[in-house]
Amino acid sequence: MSDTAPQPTTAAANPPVQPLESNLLPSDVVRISATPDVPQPTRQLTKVAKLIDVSKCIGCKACQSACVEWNDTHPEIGENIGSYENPHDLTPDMFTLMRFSEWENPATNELEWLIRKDGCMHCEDPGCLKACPAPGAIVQYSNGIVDFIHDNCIGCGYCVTGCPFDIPRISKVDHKSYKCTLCSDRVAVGQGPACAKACPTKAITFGTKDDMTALANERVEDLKSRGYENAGIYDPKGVGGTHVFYVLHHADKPSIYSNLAENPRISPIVEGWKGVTKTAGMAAMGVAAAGAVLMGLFTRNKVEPEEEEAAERLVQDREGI
Amino acid sequence: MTNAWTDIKNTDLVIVMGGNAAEAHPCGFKWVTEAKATRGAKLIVVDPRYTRTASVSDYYAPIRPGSDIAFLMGVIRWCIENDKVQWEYVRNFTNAALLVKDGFGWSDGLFSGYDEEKRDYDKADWDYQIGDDGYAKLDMTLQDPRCVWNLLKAHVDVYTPEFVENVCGTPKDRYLQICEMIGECSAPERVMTSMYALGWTQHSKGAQNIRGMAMLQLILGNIGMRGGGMNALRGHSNIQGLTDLGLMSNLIPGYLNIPTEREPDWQTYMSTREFKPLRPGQTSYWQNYSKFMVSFMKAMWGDAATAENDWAYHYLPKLDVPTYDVLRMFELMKQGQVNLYFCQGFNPLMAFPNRAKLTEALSKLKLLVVMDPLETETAHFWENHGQYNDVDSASIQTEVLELPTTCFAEDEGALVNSGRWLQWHWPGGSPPGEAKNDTWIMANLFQKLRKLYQDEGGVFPEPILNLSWNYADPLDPKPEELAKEMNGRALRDIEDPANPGTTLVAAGKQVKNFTQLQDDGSTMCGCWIFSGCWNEDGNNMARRDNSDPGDAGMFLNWSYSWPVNRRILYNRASADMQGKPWDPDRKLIEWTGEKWEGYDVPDIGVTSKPGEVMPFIMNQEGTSRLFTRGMMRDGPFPTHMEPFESPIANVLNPKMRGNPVSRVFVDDAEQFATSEEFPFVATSYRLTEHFHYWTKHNKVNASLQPEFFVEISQELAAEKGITGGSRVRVWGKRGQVWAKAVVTKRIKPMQCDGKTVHVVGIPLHWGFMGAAKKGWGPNSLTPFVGDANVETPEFKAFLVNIEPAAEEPVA
Amino acid sequence: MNIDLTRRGFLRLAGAGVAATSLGAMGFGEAEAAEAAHVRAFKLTTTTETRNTCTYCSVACGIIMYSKGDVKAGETAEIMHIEGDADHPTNRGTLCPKGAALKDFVKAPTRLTRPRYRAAGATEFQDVTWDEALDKIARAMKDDRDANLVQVSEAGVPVNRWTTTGFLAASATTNETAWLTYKAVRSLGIVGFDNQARV
Amino acid sequence: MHKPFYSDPADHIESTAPVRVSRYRGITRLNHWVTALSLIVLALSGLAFFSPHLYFLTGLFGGGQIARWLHPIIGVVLFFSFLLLFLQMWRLNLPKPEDTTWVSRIGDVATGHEERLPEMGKYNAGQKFIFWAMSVLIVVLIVSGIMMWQQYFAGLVSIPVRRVATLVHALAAVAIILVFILHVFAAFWVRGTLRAMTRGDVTGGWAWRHHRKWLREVAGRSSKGPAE
Repeated sequence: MSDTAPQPTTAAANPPVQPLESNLLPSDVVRISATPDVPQPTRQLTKVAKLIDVSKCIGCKACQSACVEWNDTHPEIGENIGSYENPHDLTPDMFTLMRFSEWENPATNELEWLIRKDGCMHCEDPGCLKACPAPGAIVQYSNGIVDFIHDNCIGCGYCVTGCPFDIPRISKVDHKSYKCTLCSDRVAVGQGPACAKACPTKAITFGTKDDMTALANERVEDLKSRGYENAGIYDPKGVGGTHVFYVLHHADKPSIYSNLAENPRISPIVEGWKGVTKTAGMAAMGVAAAGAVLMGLFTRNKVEPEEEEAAERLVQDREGI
Repeated sequence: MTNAWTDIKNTDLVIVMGGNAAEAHPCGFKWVTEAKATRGAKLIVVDPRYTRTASVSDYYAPIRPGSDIAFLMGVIRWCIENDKVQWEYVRNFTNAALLVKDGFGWSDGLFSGYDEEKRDYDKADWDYQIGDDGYAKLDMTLQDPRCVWNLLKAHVDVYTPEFVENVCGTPKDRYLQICEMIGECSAPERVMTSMYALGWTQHSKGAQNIRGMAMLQLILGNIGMRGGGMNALRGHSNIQGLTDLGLMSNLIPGYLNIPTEREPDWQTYMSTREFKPLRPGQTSYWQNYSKFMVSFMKAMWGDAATAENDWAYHYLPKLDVPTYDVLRMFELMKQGQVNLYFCQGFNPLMAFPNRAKLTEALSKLKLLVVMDPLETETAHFWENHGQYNDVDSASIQTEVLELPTTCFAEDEGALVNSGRWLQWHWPGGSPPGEAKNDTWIMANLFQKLRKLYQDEGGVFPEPILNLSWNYADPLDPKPEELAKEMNGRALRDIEDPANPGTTLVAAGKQVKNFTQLQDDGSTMCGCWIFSGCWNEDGNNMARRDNSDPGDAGMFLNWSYSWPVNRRILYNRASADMQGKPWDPDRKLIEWTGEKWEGYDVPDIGVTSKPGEVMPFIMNQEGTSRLFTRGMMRDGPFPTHMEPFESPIANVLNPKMRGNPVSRVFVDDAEQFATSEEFPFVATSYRLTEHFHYWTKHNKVNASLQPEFFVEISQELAAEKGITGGSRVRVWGKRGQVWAKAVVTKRIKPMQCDGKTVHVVGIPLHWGFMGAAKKGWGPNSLTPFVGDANVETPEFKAFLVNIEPAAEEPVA
Repeated sequence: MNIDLTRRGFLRLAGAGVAATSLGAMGFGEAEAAEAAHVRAFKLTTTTETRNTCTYCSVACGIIMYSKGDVKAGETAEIMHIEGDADHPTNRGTLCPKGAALKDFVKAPTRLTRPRYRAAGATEFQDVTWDEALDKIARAMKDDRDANLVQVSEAGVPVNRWTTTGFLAASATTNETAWLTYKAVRSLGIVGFDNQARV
Repeated sequence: MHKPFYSDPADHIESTAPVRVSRYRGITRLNHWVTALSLIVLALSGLAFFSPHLYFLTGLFGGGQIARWLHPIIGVVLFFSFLLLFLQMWRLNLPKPEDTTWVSRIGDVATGHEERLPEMGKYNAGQKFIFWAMSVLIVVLIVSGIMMWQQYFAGLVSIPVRRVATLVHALAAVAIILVFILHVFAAFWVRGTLRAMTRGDVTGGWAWRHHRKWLREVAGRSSKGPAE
């Protein structure tokens, strides 16, 4: 066994300009929002992943810039609110965002400036997809990419409630939900995402999930050798692992990285809503409707002629008084 | 840079001090992260602020702006004291052993020969003792008290760790930890690289900051090494090329000099440029000066430059002052002594210090011509933009012409990167509207002017009428034609000295490189150091073979590097006295017994024997200089000097203000602030999201950091009642600005000489033109004074005050 | 380890449109049309590539500009995307936040498109032709030089020194521009000559 | 005169042979039908978002985007429309002692043995249940609905709260649909009821059979009303 990980295929190459056919097909989709029985693909694409090595990140925002350029979004020129974080949150025009936190390590008394690239994690078990009511608005490919199909999006915001990482943002302009696509259009023709291509320090790399995991392990070893005892990988099992994952110097404390979720999972409330509530609710409504129809067919509550007469008597009596 | 960006991957230790590589040069900085990831290299950052470079460092220490020399001399002292010296390197490859004249000395912060009236030194004694043989005397045992090494030891003696802590505000334990880390690199197989930029240059003693680190690198034996060197991270994409091509007051392309009026003729001019070797058997490459100079004069004036007329020496302007640098020009402008001014892709209203003075100066011009792809503040200096540019347009009589130029995407040619690579590029877009290439503009303007002189005559028209202009279309010279001119060609057949009777270069052919240049008028060459860039092999700058033998990071077949495609300067010093690499794993070149060979183009005659010819062939000594003789105006060693505006007095000599030999104009001296009035130290810098004043025209970059802000510590914020995101007013002796406050843990107050020193960080980017929110640059506040040697303004350390301000802009 | 040459092997495969099985299985390579998959159509298809270097700092990252139309073929070309050149030894395809947004610099709304003149005391620019602009400058230069050129020093030495006109040269223009500028400026005797290196 | 206890002051005898009793004014009927229509639209659009099997219902509105846009707006319409109904009806829906007896004899209600039930006012306990259930559920739905109204109130509550709101909204929606089914069923099952909300009156027999106390009060008031 060699002492280093195999060379990862990072897909850092120049984009093609000749017509090249896409390799992400409808038939490669494994999950579709609001679509119960998706025919499973005949081929399994190798799982891909974007690794974000927070320890190599210099917070330069090249990823943000490249993302804007590739996806042709138009973020606003905002204002400074006392931080390097701009815009101040993910927006429908900013699919990825450097989040900055100044943390004084109590163990060493050293200041650490923790800079994390926020954006869609491309969960293996995507909460957005689970919550989405619009058939085909969210799909998951067998390589792990979770993509929003805007033609089918209705802008309800259920994906926002479904996401354990607070990622989707609904546009005020076209009322569709936006997030990182992992540059599915680039991946489809053999390119890595625009952010990974741009990242100057290669804090962002893209390749197969296996290669990225091996690379991540190597980085963790390097960090441990530099005194970061709790360095580790953030690939949360609660959502089945993610296709965007982190190397953290302090993997025991994800929340110090601008509130990275400690134990992300699809909220039990969302599970309950999309699970038992939906099933039981549908059943109850069905039974009630059917019962009402049946009872209506077989029984009735009808006024008898003598009751009409009784009423007449009553009225006349009263009037006669 | 002595080395290349790609070479940084070869290092063991990176020290970023006087710069902020991760933010200013992210893609070059990638090689630091690469060295960290693959070699286990470490990164040290020393900076007044905990920067984004510091965020990925292994060790960080704060330093008070403007106190770098004390820190660096302290490290040298520590290395000497702890025997962290690459002795064989120091003894043989530096001038440590050379003996210095008895008259040289240092006391009270000043070197011998200071004249307070002239604000200058008499440097006669700052030189070697010359023996009867005409060579410099030396003592290879380093015992002689007058040898450079012992003078250096004495010079740095004052810079104890306590002194450093007191002056720099760097906690002693942090400073000593850094000394330890640096000291390890004195081992021949360990190498440190220094990456610096304007954090060191923009001081009144910027050049001495850099010398301090260069000396340390020599003591550690890191110059010429793979993964070592002194790496100046140049700012703009072709700032290196513009400097190489001598677009400065006192330069001729290839670092030749414009004569002064004390050099009335060619003979006098050349007499001080013979550069005879100071040690026996050494190579002194500048002895070829005349070949480069004559070839340049032929490139300029062709047949009008002849041996008989001293190559048209009388055409060249002669200087009466050291330079007509930008500070002097704006001073003259303010005095009403400049009528016309051209800004070619330059925005001086934001780039130079003391904006109020700049506006006043520009208002006194008759005509300002701005050639730029963008609407610059300079071109619009007369336009009222409320508080952001509060001028009375009607009272400004300057006429302005704003000429639209193409930008990189629409033009063709080469740029020289920081690692001296000349890289060719091609146009990919059509110019917007009527925008024109700069070459077209310059050619048309010059031809119109030349025609006026032809038609009307005029004062001394010969240099204009005789200027060589052999382009297929005189109104639109092509990049290829110009590049070939810079490379140089034979004007008549040149005989091969090795094979008399045969022709080395035929008339009209491009010279292979500058080794073929002649001083008899048989060659022309616009810029000798670029020679080789476009020879008979074609356009070498356009080469795109990215193979890298030995994984050395040299890429010899990618583009072209000056000189002669060499990638690491002084690479001979990477091998020992026998010609074996100091570190076999870091081989660069090696002596085979007959010649030098390796991954790079040897920086020495390929057959020059090791042990005979020393590596630093551009110096008369053949060695590098720990002691720089009389070549710098402010001393042969760096000595601690305070900024002109400093919170504390110079502890070496409280009467000294700033650099004692910096040029200061009278009006500017009156505008220097004291710490009584302005208690806080300000420093300026650029953010990684931005490129100077350009990217505010770009909505994407503007959105990434939209609004002008200043950074202060939590302690200062508490003291002044300032909260993050609120508006503050920052003012100094020369102006005021309003900004948002970023309150951060990344700036901490420092203790210096018994005082608490607060730093106010002022990023630059904002102005009153473009897409970004309007704001100010730090130059509204900075002092109008430059470095004593090169006049780079002191942007990195000055005094201000700060207070909370009303949220709404003051009308 | 991540800046390595394996990407070049990859490039051959992807660039040639021939997908090796392992790469094809990552979602790379040949397949059906993109629309059906709902993946956005690859926007660089059928654009023209041009190699350039980034105009900003001196790392001089290699870039590729993608345009509609081909300047080399004499067509009008509009740049629609810029990305790092993965073949470049220094940047390996990466770009910083400035370089990554170069397209918006090229297409900035505040790009200048025509010569403009501001008269003394005026509050705005007015359009002029190139000829008008250059004639005015040439005239002003000649008049100023003829009036103010210092031909000899006090000591009688010929000095050919013109100090009443200054020239600030660029920092991002090509060597070729710089050399032509140098020739013109020096032949006139201008000494107030400087560039961005000073600051 | 004391306030009528079992009837609305507007209720009156329209004719005596045969007897027709006015039960709802035109404005009330309009109010009811606006509310009813809103509830139906809400149910249809809401169900479309509730289950993928019913997503096709968005087609009724011209697609998912329009359905998503329309649903909360109709929700507001429903809320205010129902509020008007509520103001008209709440007093007569207050519980009365006889309601307890009525509920305890729910079996007789289901089998139509109304003769075994006490005389009822304008509303029996079942109708009161529907009224109050609707009232509570509509408040729950409007409150939770606003919390999840993406277009205008995206940042109103935190995402965890929004998740709870979503769940509550779904549960309440199911409940209100069940109540709605009961209401509609009852209206059909009890013959002669519908005309109260269409024509506005009921037959004397219907009133005698189902709401005799109400009939007595209305008849009594009619006789002495203008005469006195």
